[in-house]
Parts: sequence; structure tokens; C-alpha cells
Amino acid sequence: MISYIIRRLSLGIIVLLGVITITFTIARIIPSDPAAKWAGPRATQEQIQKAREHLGLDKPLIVQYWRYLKDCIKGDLGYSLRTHQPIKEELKAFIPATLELVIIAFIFATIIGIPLGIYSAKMKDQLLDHLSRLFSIGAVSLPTFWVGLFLQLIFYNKLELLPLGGQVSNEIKILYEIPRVTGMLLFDCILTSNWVVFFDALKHYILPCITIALYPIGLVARMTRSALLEVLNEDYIIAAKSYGLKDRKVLWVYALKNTLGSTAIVLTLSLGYTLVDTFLVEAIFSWPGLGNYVATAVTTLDYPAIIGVTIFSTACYVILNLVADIIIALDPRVRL
Amino acid sequence: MKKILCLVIMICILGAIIAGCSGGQSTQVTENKLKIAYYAFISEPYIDFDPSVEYSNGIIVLHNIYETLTRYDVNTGKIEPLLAEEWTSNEDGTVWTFRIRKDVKFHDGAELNAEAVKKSIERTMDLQMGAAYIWDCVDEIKVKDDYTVEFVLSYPAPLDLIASAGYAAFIISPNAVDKDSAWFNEGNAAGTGPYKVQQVTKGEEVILAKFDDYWRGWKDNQYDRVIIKKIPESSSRRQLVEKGEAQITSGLSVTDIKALRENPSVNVIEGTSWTNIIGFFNTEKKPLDNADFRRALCYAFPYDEVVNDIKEGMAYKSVGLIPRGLWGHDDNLMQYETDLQKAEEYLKKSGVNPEGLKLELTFTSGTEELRNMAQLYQVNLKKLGIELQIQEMNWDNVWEKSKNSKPEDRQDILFMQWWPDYASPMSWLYSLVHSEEDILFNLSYIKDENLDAMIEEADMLSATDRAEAEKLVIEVQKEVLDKAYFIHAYDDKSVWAADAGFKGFKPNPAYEGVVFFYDTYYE
Amino acid sequence: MLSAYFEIRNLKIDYKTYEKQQNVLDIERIAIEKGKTYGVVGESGSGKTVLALAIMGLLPCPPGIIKSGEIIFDGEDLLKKNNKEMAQKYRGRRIAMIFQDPMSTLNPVFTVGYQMMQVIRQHQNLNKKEAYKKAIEMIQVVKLPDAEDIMKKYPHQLSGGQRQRIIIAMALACGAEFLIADEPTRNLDVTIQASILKLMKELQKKFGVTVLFIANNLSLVSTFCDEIAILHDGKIAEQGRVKDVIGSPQNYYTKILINSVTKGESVVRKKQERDEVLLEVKSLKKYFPVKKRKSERLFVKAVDDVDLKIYKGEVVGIVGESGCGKSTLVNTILNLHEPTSGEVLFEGKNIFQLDKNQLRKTRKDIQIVFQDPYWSLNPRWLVKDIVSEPIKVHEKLNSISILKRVEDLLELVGLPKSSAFKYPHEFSGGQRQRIAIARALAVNPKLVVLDEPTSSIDVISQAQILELLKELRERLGLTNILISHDLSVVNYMADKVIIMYLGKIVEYGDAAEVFKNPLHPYTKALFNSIPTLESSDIESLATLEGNVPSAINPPSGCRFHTRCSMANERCSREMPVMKEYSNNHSTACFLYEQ
Amino acid sequence: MDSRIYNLMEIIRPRVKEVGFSFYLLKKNKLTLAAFYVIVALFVLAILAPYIVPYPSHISDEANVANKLLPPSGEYLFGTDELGRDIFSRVIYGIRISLTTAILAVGLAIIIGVPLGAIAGTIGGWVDEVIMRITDIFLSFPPLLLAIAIVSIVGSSLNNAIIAIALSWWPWYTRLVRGQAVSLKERKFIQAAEAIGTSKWKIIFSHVVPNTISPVIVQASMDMGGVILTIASLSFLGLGAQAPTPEWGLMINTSRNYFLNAWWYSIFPGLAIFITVLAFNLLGDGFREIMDPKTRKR
Repeated sequence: MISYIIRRLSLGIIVLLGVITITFTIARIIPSDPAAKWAGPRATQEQIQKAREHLGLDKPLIVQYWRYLKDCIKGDLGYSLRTHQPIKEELKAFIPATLELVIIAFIFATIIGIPLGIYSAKMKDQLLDHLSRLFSIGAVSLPTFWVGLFLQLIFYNKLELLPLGGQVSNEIKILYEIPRVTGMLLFDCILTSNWVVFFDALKHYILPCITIALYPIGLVARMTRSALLEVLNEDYIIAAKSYGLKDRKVLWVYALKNTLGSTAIVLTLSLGYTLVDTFLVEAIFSWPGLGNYVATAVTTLDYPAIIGVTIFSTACYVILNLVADIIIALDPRVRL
Repeated sequence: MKKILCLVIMICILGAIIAGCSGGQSTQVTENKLKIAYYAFISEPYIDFDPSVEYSNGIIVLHNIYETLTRYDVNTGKIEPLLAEEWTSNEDGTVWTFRIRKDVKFHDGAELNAEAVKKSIERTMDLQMGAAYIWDCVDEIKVKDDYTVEFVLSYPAPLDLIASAGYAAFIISPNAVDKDSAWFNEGNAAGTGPYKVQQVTKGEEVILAKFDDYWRGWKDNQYDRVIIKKIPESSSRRQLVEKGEAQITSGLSVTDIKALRENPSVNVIEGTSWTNIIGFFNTEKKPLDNADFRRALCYAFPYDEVVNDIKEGMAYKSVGLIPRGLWGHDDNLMQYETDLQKAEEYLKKSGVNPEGLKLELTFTSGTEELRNMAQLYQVNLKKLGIELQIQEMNWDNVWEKSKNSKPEDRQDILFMQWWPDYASPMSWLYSLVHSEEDILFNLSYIKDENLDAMIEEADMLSATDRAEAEKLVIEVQKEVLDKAYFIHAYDDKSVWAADAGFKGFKPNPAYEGVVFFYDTYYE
Repeated sequence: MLSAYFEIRNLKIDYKTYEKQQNVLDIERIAIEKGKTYGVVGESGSGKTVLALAIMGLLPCPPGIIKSGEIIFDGEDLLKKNNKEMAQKYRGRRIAMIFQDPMSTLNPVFTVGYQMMQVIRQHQNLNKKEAYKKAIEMIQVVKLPDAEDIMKKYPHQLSGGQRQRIIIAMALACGAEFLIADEPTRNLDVTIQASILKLMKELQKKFGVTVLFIANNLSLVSTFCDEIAILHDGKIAEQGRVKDVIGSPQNYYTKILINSVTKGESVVRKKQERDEVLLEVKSLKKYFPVKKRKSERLFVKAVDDVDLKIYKGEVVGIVGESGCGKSTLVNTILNLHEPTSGEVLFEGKNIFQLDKNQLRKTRKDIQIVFQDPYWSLNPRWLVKDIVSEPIKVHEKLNSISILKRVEDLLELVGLPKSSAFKYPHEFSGGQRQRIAIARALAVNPKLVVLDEPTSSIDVISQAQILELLKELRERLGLTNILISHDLSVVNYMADKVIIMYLGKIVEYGDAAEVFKNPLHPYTKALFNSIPTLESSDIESLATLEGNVPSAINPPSGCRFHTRCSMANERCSREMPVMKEYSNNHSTACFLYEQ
Repeated sequence: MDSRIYNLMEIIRPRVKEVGFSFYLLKKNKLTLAAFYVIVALFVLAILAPYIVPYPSHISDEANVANKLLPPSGEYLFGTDELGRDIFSRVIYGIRISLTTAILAVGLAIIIGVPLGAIAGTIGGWVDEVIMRITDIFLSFPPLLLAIAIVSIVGSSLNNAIIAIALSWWPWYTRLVRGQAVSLKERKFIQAAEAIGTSKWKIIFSHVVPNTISPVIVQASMDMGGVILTIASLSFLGLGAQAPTPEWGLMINTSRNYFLNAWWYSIFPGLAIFITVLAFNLLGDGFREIMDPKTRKR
């Protein structure tokens, strides 16, 4: 088991190294000159040269690569060309808000998606199954950004039930102290028992969370259903029934545990999708998160920032995969 | 185990939601005495919080925190005193003396004096970031006495104008002058302005609080707090103003503005802007090196449709290169009209065969009006048999492409907005027309010694003999129009939507996007 | 008519398929008296499993449709019970089932103990402790040692035999009185099969259980049961007491079935001198590395020091249980594996030292026919492409002459020419095996390896394929290596026999001689553990104690000594060498030293 | 030769039956069947677009700003856009764009992914190790993110978007095909071919690759939806199609500015994306069931 984890870990490291190499390559083949961008539009040749030295772009490629690698390992992702701030610091400021959205979406996917998939599989080819399939496949077929726009139109503009965007109302922000512990607002509110801010924030969270959670819920429900159907065809399920075990037990215990591995993978996968979905949705909801940051970086071609986010999300993804793999490894069928 | 955990989480969330819906009303926020002005801004409120460095959106925040020596007054069209009470210059405009206002306090308690002014400007000049180049003419800054400062220039320049610049002309507290950019970017600021920083969230929002010791004093109906917040979606900004949540916003789409005009609780405020939209021809590439061909293209541009239908009247047709409201603008200059017949004639005259001709048009992505304009232009050119390929790109990619060392690899037509760093037409002439060794903004790649000479002379004269300078500026424009170096698409208007109770705001073209919140009040 | 303890009347089951609604089961009457054993013999597709599932009420409907009939158990019609009633009152509690594949019948993600306790607690009102005790008790009943240890294990940590015992234990755990055994020994080795069958017989007597025994092997069923029914295409071809059915079969199908089991005896071998060695294997070893554990490198010793000679025109049969190394041996000869050491000489040349061209030539001379003709033919290729594949590799011919060759080959194996433009799935198993044979013969090989050529096709085709192989061998003068676990097939086809155990050859000699007079204790056990039509009851079968030891760490000395009843202390120390006992009959056993 | 012609019917009939059987399975699943019809209809619309659309010139040749942002009416079924063009015509034309880009992107991903997977699975050893590690690396980029990074850096255009998507999509096929290839190796016809002396390349491309077609088709039909959504997302970010291309994502992106006044401008392209993606996803799901050998057993 330990040796397996070590092996997976080293694979993860290899993958990360590969990711860093690819991003380095992308960064070096782009046509525009980062030094010129750093120095600003009216910079003289000397200033550009100075910027080039500052950014280490005057060194041979190998040296640059080595430096880049070392920096990445230290968690130093370089400087934003736009703001001249360390990307690491900027990410630190933006990640929590996005992370919170992703976590909430993940929880929704787990508590809604999985049961939905299970019932759908249980009722295969019955009305409930058709409805749930239509819902889950529909959920993964909707353009997220579009859903966000329409939710705003309905709940803010027409019904005036929920706020348009942001995390807290302005009044609240000025009158009350906004707790900052982890940077994840709802969580911080709970930690500091700041309920006024909590309930105000909660209203702001509803629309973005629904928009973002839709995809993972659908994906998880769909995958759980098909994984479960596969398992339900196995001999040991028929055998379990032949021993007179109750159908409920067979479904929820015997079959479900066998789908754990694939469900874990789907959940990880859905996290990756969710993260990227926030890139499309955060701007719509004025969410102070990573997605908003990327959107700006993309429009201003702040490529170190784009790459910084890429490396960060990839690292998350690799770690999550590792976790999923370890969960799967708990499956006794995987011989270690 | 897992089931129990799920259950607990679910109950927590459900409970929270129920409590949240009911709790929202019960914990009604106690009637606050603070009056808040909420400015929903299209983009990040600032990029670099260092006033010597920032060369972008940041002025909308910084002009409320810091002040400059002088300020361009939109009502009089003149430079008015601010931190400088009065100023003089010698005859050839190379030595400028400013008398600094007394009893002005910085947010950190320091007093404003000549030394503070000298250090602030020198800091900006030393850093050489952002718009620091505007001080290039300054040779030396001398402190004459506590409240008098003298600028010695290496060549004549309108320093009163320069001191009113939107960027890079802020006066910083002596305690902060020695700090590096990082200190500012942690959210620190120390100016003399009416508001000080309460809280900043990088990339998102800035909250400003009234500075009680502000030298101009306070009235009751002014705003206590200012929130400037990034709201990228036009529809979101519009909804915020409609619902009375935000006090003011700008950059709305024309349809949103049109709808808001109908709304009695919203004021649509229009003002002049010194921004105009210009199309650049790649004159170093065939067939665009042919002036007749360029004239044909100019005649094919849908000027009226753009102003009337795309901008819905929220723009003027350009006349010449310099936008109205700025000296050097002349309404009597010739301007191209949409006239496909003439275009056809010039096309024939140029001898260029339009068959199979593909022209590439680039502009910065995300600009709705430019995109629509480009599409209309595309339709018109198609009638001439020319295929226009529209390429929306990042500004950096647009720019990179335009600076390509091989003219054939550059775009054919490039659309760009241009606005001055301070109130002077020289910004257009020097940047866009004057020949450049390394291409920067002369994106029609004009190389004309005659024009260069005229521009240089006009610049010299601008500090001393405005009338003569203006004549030269008009001359240059005539030549540019005749050669059809540019498509003069339109001069923008500055259009704002504000809550009906938000008063005292007037857009100032010298400070694009800035709301001087001190001037505003609620009713 | 008085109804028996268990009785099926007029059961008609249809399956709805794309083309039509098809009748898959049509049974007029099966009646079983309490405590008796009733056998149903049928090949795959004859409706056996449908029958079993229908009784349990687990037949998936759709596509299954129970059109009519009654299944009466102890006076009640099971078909009239709903699912809940079946689950609560019958399944597991009164009727239990043993499935064919012990590998997939246990849930892989739960321990054996957990699964047993689930079943026990479902039906008996026991607390955890009592259920645990009961489970331990049941494991002891099925004669597994270390019950507590086994409770903690996951299914994949047990051998096939152990798993089947656990399944039997689970079936009996709640005192089921009627047991349906659906090919309970299908994937087990013959020696283990015998011990499972003995266990079942013993438990049947001990618990007084009535058994419905379903299998495809006539000899097995006839040995185990009191009465049998022969199921063919969903209908009962013949039924009655074992002796009556076997002694005087009435039905055509039954006759073929009986014939196929007894064919071995009737063959008369032509004795002829063969002196030209075609293939010689010299001290061949093939070890497969397994995962390193604690820096020690481990190997599966699949083939360990094997010598053999094959003369031109001979048919050599290789016999042994699964894992004995026979497939690895053949694959190494085919040059699909690199040997760990030793050499294989084909026509005097070591095939592992050949250059590319020579290797191609040898590959042309050695061809193989695989066990399962479904898996060995590329389903996306036309028959003509499959058959001509070796021709294209080895000879440069234009497409027309290739097609001509293919057609000739197809006729040679008894298929119509038009088969060339069909896909494999359009053929039956027997026909597919003919295609495989045609492919093997396409480039006129000198040696053809037959890897269980008849084990996965139906009985009627089996006989025809064997006939074809025999005929081809006469006509083309082929040399064959025949791998089979079916002794009667080996007996029918082979001139010489090799018996392998755990990577080693234990006995070798002329087929007639070996079959008549097996020497090695393993050979004896192997031969005697297989039920035949003559074997009167299950008790007479020989069984081997224990499991086949792991090939990673084989026993010292004689590899068989851990399971050999005649073993003495020397056997565990020394490795016996191959000695010729009589003319052309050698064995490696100390018993025959003197 | 004669005999072959004579037996033609005998050869054709089973194939017809096979297709019929597939259709029979399709029919059993109503949702899948509906999705199938929708997709057929989409393809028909895409092909016939220039002939059935009321204003073909509104795609790129004409603009009539005076008619801008008109609500749906008999004249303009889905209303008009900001340049007075018929949204209905543009949405219908958008099918062409979406289908072709999706087919190109998925096709490219298959062309890269399938051979690599077949090679990795068949040859094994260090080749497998290297290919799969590279695959892992590409798989660990969240799907849209790599495309965003590539397009934002090399410049936005539909072609770049297609390439970027293919670059982030191929590893799925490599993984899938490798798994198939590994299990195919168990099937004896590969061993048989090896024993015959068939070369590795021949084995990979004539034995392994053809046998992975069904799972690849299933995967591809499911990916079509995902790719259409991704292209739309890229266009929404301004990283995909260029005006005046009637690409749905671009249309929604543009419509954001008119969102509160002209709901029809956003809703129809959005619905078009939804319906198309939904149809492909349903079909993919259905295909998976149909192609599953378990279901295929008669």
C-alpha cells in the first residue's frame, strides 16, 4: 500500500514536471516579447533590456528552464506582466473564493448527483430513470455562462429575490467587519460566528453555486448510473439476490461499494470541470475569484498569470487524482 | 459513517438556507447614517496602486485620493489651480514657477510644501514607469521657498498643462515618497485628496472613506464612503443602477443606455470625450501604399451608420484627427463621406484590381462597437469586391502584429482608440503621425519629413504661441486627410448612467472615467 | 397425478430478440423426490441457466417471458410468488443456488466473512456474534482449514476450489433444503472438481438436501445423480434413471453425446517407426518476473527444465491441469516468448538464434490453432483476409491467386467457397474452428500446435473437428502438438503423451502405454479423478489433497510431494530425474528407481 | 469468379441484418432514438442551410442596422441582432459551424490519440510508459484551461480553437484505445498473427485499431457535445470564432450587451447549443449501451 502510494506520488511529480515543461515551452514560443510588455508601451530600448535582465530572459534557454523549474518548485510563479505583482500573491488572494464555490459544487454533486444516479439505475427504463437521465444529461449539455445570465435575469431583474453578484452587500461590507481567516467567506463566517455577514453572503452564493453545481451534479449522476448498471449485471449481484438478500441491501451495499472507484474518479473529474466553469461564470457574477483573474489575464495577454493559474489548477488536479487513486486502492481487487 | 456525514452536511446546509431566507429580513440593518456612493466600474479599479507608476484604470481611484498641482476644468476649458495656487512661466516657456497652497494636509498628517512637490515629481521621474515621460522636458526642480517650486525645462513645454495630467502628476506625502511600489500595492496611500483608503481588494474593489481634514472642507450632503467595484457585464451594471444599488456607472452598451433614458429614476449624463476611433492603413504594404486606393477605402466606410445606428448618437462624426473640444480641432476640415460611387471611382483611379483582394482588419477584442463597425465596413467593402477579414485579438497581439519587422506580415487596417495623456493635440500628432524609428503608435507607418517638421514646430509653439501652433496643427491634419492615412471613424462621447439622486457630476474629458466624488452630493 | 416434492410442469419460456420471440425452454415435466439428486445435461445455449434462474425467480424479464407452466416446490407454485415473497421465504432460506463461476459469484469488495454473515443474518435472527460463530461453523463444515483466517480474506485471496466451498457453505448456511447447482465445477481443475463433488455428495447426505444438478458433462452428471434429463435446444431429449439412459439411449442426440465420451477406446493406432526429429527441446526454462518485494526478485517458474523430442509425423499430446506450464511451453516453442534458458531446436536449428529471415521461415513452418475460435479470429476481418494472413506475410502472390488458395483451403476444411466473403460471427463455433485450421494450414506448415482445439465447441462439432484433424494429418503428413485437458481427446488423437505438473514433465511415453499403465502418482490421480460413464459413484473418484502450490515458490524436491500420498522424506529433498521405465515410457518418480 | 457474384445476396443479407439489429436496439431506447433523429435533422439543416434559410445574405454579406434588435415576428422568426440580421438564419447556419468544428476537433483528437494508444497498448514496455506519461501530463490540464492558454497565447481564431481543443482532447482516446489494445492482446488472434510472423505495425494498424472502432465511436459521439460546448465557451471568452461568423458562443457573447433588451438574442443560440449538445450526449449514452457486447448478445 505504502509503496503504491509512493509510486503514485512519484508519477504525480513526473506529471507536474511535464506540465511545467509544457508551460515553459508555450511561454517561450509566444510571439510577443514579455520584456517589452513588462517595461510598458513607451519604454526605451535600454529599459526593455533592463526588464529583460530583470526577468532573466537574457540567459540561455537551459538556464532559464532550470530557474523556472526551481522557482515553480518553490511555488514562485513569477511576476504578472500587467500588475508587476508576484503571481503567487495574486493567486493567494483569488483562490479562496473560487475554491469555496468548487467545494460547494462538489458537495452538491455528491449529495444530489450520486443518489440521483443510484435511483436512476434502480429504476432503469422507467419514467423516473428517463426523467433523471434527461436532467443529468441536460445539466451537462447546458452552456454554464448562459445559465448564469438567465438566472440573473430571473432572480434579480424579474423576481428581485436574490442579489446580482459579488459576495456580500455593500452596506454589510462597510458596517460590519468581514471575517478573513481562510479567505473562504462562508466558512470564515461560521468560524467567527458572524451570522449577519453569513446570511447576507449566503444569498449571494445561491445563484453562482447553482450555476456551477449543475454540471458536476449531472456528470456524477450520469456516471454513477452507468457504473452501477454495469455492476448490477454481475454474477455476484444475482448471487446475492439468490441468497435472499433484500434488494435495498443489494443495491446500496453490495453494488454501490463496487462503483466507489469509478465514482471517485468522476468526482475528481467533475472538480476539474467545475474549476474551469468558474472561469466562465465568475465574471458574470462579479465573483472575486480565480476565474475573474484568468479572464482579465486572457484579455490582457498576461501570460505568466495564465500559466500560473494553469500550473496551479493542474497541480490541484494531480493531487485530486492521487486521492482518487488511493481511494480506488482501498478496493481490494486492486492488488498492490 | 459516510451516510451520517452526508446527512449532517445536508442538514447544516438546509438549515442555513432556511435561516438565511428568514434571517435576511429579521436582522434588518440598522438605519445607517453613512452615505455611500457606489461606482460600478467596467474593469479592475486599479492595476498598480503606486501613483507614480499607474498608467491605467487606477486614475479613477487615485484622483480621489491624491491631487495634482493643476486641473483641467471642463466648464471653462482651462487649466485651473488645485494644489498650486498660481503659476508663471518665463517668455519662452522654459522656466515655470508654482506657488503651492498652504494649510493642506496629507492623510498621514504631513503638511504639503514645496519640498513634498519636488520629491513627488522627482520620484515619478526617477521610476520612469507608466506615463513618467510627460516630465521628460523637466531638467531640474528647485525649491525656492517653503511654498514655491521652480521647474527648469530643457525645451519649451506647457508645464501647467502637464501638471494637470491624468497620470503621473500626483503629489505624494513626504512620508510615503521613499516607499517602494510594493508598499503602495499593499493598499497604502497618502495623498491630499478628499478620500482616504478604507479597504482594497485587489482586482475587485476599493472602498474609500471621507478624509475629515480635507482642505476644501465638507458639506452635509456629500458622500461619506465611496465604493468602486469591478462589474464587467454591461447588463449587470445597468441593473445595479436601475435598482438604485449603484449610484453611477459608465461603459454601458448603447441599448442599455437607450433603455435607461426611459427610466425616470436614472439620469443619463453625456459629456465630451477626447477619445476618438481611428483606422490605420498599412501604408508600407501593397496596395495600401496607393493613396487613391486608401481614399477609396475611406469613402467606403459607413460613417453615418456607425454614429447613428451603432453608437445611437452617442458619438460625433470625426472631422480631422483632433476631437472636438480640444484646440487644434477645426470643423471646417474636409471629411470623407460614405459614398460608394466615389469609392468606386478612386478604386478605378488607383488601378488596383479588387478581385480576390483580401484585407485583414485587426482590433482589440471585446469592444462591441468596433466589432459592429467592422462588420458594417465589411459589408460595404464587399460591394466594392474587396473581402475584409475581421480579426479580433488581444491588444498585445494586435500591437505585436503591427510592429512586425516585415510590413507584409502586418495587418492591413487597424482600428484603435486614442486619447491624450493631457489636454493637448500634440499627443495625436506626435504619437500617430510623427515618423518613428521603432514603431510605437505610428501604425500607419507615416514617414514624411515635412509633416515631422511641422509637428515639431507646433510643439515648440504650443507653450508660447497657441494660435500659431493651432494653425500648424490644422495644416498637418489637412495633409493627413488628403493622403488618407487614416479612417477617421468617430469621436466618442462620454456617457454615464447615474442614480437620479446622484448630483454634481460632470464628465471631464481630461480625466477619462474619473468621478471626482468630492464634487458630487446626494439629494 | 400426485405432485412430487419438486416438480416442473409444462414450463415454456421465451426470449424476445431482435428477429423474433424465441422459445428457449419447453419442459414437459421434471419431478424430483425429496432427498434425491436430479441431473440436467446440456450444452451451453440449451437453456440450463434459464431453468435455474426461473426456479429462483431471478430470470430477467424482459427479455425473458414465462409463457406458461408451474414450478411446484413443496406444494406451492413458485411462479405465483412475487419478488418480495421469494426473497423472504424461499431464496436462501429454502432454495439455494450454486453458480458456475466461483470467480464472479463472490463480491470482490467484501470479505468472505462479511458476505457470509450478511446471508446468515438475513434469514436467522442472530446477533453479530452468533452469526460469526455460525459462519465459522459453516466454513468448517465445508472442510476449509483456518476458518477464522478465511473469514477475514477477500475472495481474490482464495483459490477457485476454496471459493466454491465458501459458496456451498453460503448456500447451506441457512438450512436450504433444495439446492440448484449450476455447473458448480466448470472452471475448476479435475482433481479439485472431484473433491468438490465428493463434498457436495457428503453434505447432501448430511443435511438431507435435494439437489438439481446442472452440467454439460454427461459423465459427471451420470456419476453424481440418480436421475438425469438430457436437455437439447430447450427441450428434454430424454430423461430417466441414469442406467437406463446411458445403457440404452433412445434419442439421437443422447447417442451422440454418449458416443463422444467413449470414442477414445475404439481407435487402433498404426505403429510406425519414426526417426527424423522435427523438434527438440533441451532443458528449457521460462521464468516470468513478478513484482519485486523487499528487494528480492521473484519469478513464476512456468516452465522449469523441460526436455522433449518430437519426431516427424507424430501427434504428441500434452496433458496437465491449468497452470502446469503447457501453454507457456507451447508459446515458447512458437517463439512468442524468449526463453530464460535452454534451447528449442527446429529441424536442428536453435530458433532463438536465427536471423530475421530464417526466423520468418520457421514461423511459417510452425502454426497454431487456438482453443476458442471466437477469440482467435479477428471479428473485423473477412474470412478471406483471416485465412490469407499468413500467405500475405510469407509469400508474394497477387490477390487473385491468394483468393484461389483461400478457396482451396476452405474446401479442404469442409467449408463452402462463399465463406470467404463473410465475417467470423456469421459462423458457428465448429465452423469457426475450421477457419482457424484453414489459416494454420495456409502456408503448408510442418508442425501444427493444437491448443485445446475442441474444448469450447459443441459436442457434435467436436466429433467432426477431430475427424477432420485426423484426416488432414493423414493427408498432409502433419506433425501435431495437442494440448488438452480432455483425456479422451488425447487418447483419440495422440501417439505420445506428456504429463506436466508445475512446470515439469512427470511422465512421458506412447499414448496407449501411458493410458493403460500410468506410473506417476500424479498421472494416476489425474486419470482417476475424472468421472466416466463407467464410474458408478462419486466415492470412487480419486482426489488430491490440498491446492496446487504456487509456481513462484515451488516445493523442493519432487514438486508433487506435497500432495502425493506415496511421498516419503526423500521426495521433499531430492528432485527425481526422468527414467525410462519400459519401452518409450518414462517417468520421474523415486517409486520406480529400482 | 461466377460463383462469387452468385452468392452476393448471401453476403449482403447478414450486413443488412446487422444494421437492422443496431437500429432495433436504438429503437428500444426512446430517448436515444429521439436524439438520433435530432442529429439527423441537424445534419440535414446544416447541409441545406443556404437553401432553407430565409435570409442567407445575413450571414456575412448584408447588414441592415435600421432593423436592429427586432423581437421575433413572422418576418424574423427569432428576431434580429444588433446589425439587423435575422437571428434564425444565423442560428441555422451556426449548426454548420458547430458541427464542422466539432467534427474537425474530434477527428484531429482521434487521429492523434488512437494510433498512440494502439502503439502503447500493443508494444507495451517503455514505449507504453513514455506515451502514457505524456498522456497523463496532458490529461491533468483541466480540459478547457489548456485550450484557453493555447488560444490566448497563439491568437484567437476558430482554427486555433480547433487545434487547441484537439490538443487537450486526444489523451482520452489514447487512454481508451490503450485499454482496448491491452485487452485485445488477450484475444488470440493477435497472438496468432504474431506466431505467423506479422509485423508489429501491421498488427497495430490492421488488427488492433479496427477493433477499437466501436468504443472510439461511442467516445466520439459523446465528445461531440463536449467539444461543441467548449468551442462555444472559447468563443464566449472571445477566443474562438471571429465576427461575423454565426457561431453560437460568439452570438451569446455578443448578446450579453443587449441581454436585458433583447432576450431573444441570447436565448436562441443558447437553446441551439443546448439541444445539439443534449442530442449528442444522449446519443453517446445510447451508443454506449448499444455497442456494449452485453446488450448486443441476442
